[in-house]
Amino acid sequence: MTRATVLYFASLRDAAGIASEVVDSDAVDLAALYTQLRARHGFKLERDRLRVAVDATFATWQDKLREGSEIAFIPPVSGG
Amino acid sequence: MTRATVLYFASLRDAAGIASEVVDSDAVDLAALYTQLRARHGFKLERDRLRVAVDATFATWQDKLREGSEIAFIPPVSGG
Amino acid sequence: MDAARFQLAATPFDVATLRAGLLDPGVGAYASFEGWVRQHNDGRPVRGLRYEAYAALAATEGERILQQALQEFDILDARCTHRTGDLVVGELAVWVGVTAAHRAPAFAACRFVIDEVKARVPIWKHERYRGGQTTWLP
Amino acid sequence: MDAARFQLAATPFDVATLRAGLLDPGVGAYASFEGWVRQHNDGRPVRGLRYEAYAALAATEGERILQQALQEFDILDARCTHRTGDLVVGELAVWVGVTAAHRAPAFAACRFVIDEVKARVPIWKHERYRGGQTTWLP
Repeated sequence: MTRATVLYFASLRDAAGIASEVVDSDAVDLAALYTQLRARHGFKLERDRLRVAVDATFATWQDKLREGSEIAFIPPVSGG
Repeated sequence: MTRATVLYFASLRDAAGIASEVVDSDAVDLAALYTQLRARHGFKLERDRLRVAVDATFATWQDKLREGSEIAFIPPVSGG
Repeated sequence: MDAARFQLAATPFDVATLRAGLLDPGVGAYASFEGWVRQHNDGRPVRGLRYEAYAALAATEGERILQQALQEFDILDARCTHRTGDLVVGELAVWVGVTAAHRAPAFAACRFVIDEVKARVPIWKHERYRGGQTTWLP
Repeated sequence: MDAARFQLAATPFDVATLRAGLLDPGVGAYASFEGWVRQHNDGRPVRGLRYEAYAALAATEGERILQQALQEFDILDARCTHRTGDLVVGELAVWVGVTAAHRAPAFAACRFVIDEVKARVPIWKHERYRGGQTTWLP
């Protein structure tokens, strides 16, 4: 099991009801982690509409979970 | 003869040494008037590099001189 | 080190001050863009909105966009400040300022920066409508 | 009648005031352009310059350009103020401000206005160089 912090923003945060949580997961990569958390929180957003970041840097879905890392799922942005 | 006021700007004013003058001219049109005044003041600018205005409205070189009108020869502009 | 070129502002910020930071005797052209909160969006009457950011990532991604602009266009400087928090109709949401010797690259880089900020920087808009409904955009 | 959209200013003018004149709850995008006096032009060190205008014609031609912008682009307003008289390096020479619901027409109209002003409005620039020479441009 790998322990990581997950941050939620915008509609993901509303759906999860929390801004962040610490998870212990056996997900092989970030894609699998999103699948697990999507099932847990009932996220409506498909993975291909999101980007993913690790420790405040954009990452790829195939990246492995790193112990102690901070993971964020990035919904479509709407700044400006 | 037609009497009109002529305004000079920028390099034309420097060459004429005056900002305006009242002229009595028999020029058939504004093109002919410029030819006369160019000869008098030694303007270097060819007519096709200028525009002409009458009473603060752009005019054409074929327009006749109108008594009492205010004529300006417009050198290439360089605002902005 | 200078202040970061990309900034998040949790409170109203002053454009005149940001513009003054770009003054330089080599500048001939200053192009700027501002986004203001409109009273309507897609036909719905907007009462106000909230911008939420993933601040750490927004800072690095915003900075990356401005560095890209400096590399790809013949400009002297490029900066951007984006509001977070609650805004009402008419408030300033985002400012982009670009300086250059000449106007063509200033305009092009200014457009590039706002387009990229809207597309890439992790900031989300939550609109409040008359009647009480709210929604995350897009 | 409102103040004219195109103005000549014989003394330094304040951009913040002009921008404030464009505030409107329908505005989502504000694009602006400013020309500042550069210390070099075509490689020559500039000490300052003087703008001279044929004021009556500049006013009507400037107004015509702004009306054209309002007709040709999906914008809410467009204004321009141009300095006359003596300016030093760093001073503001011209300002264009355009408001719209969306950014694409705001940028396009702002670019249109400054291009047309430079091409059509009877204003002439007289540059003074270090060393004392002067010249009319272009």
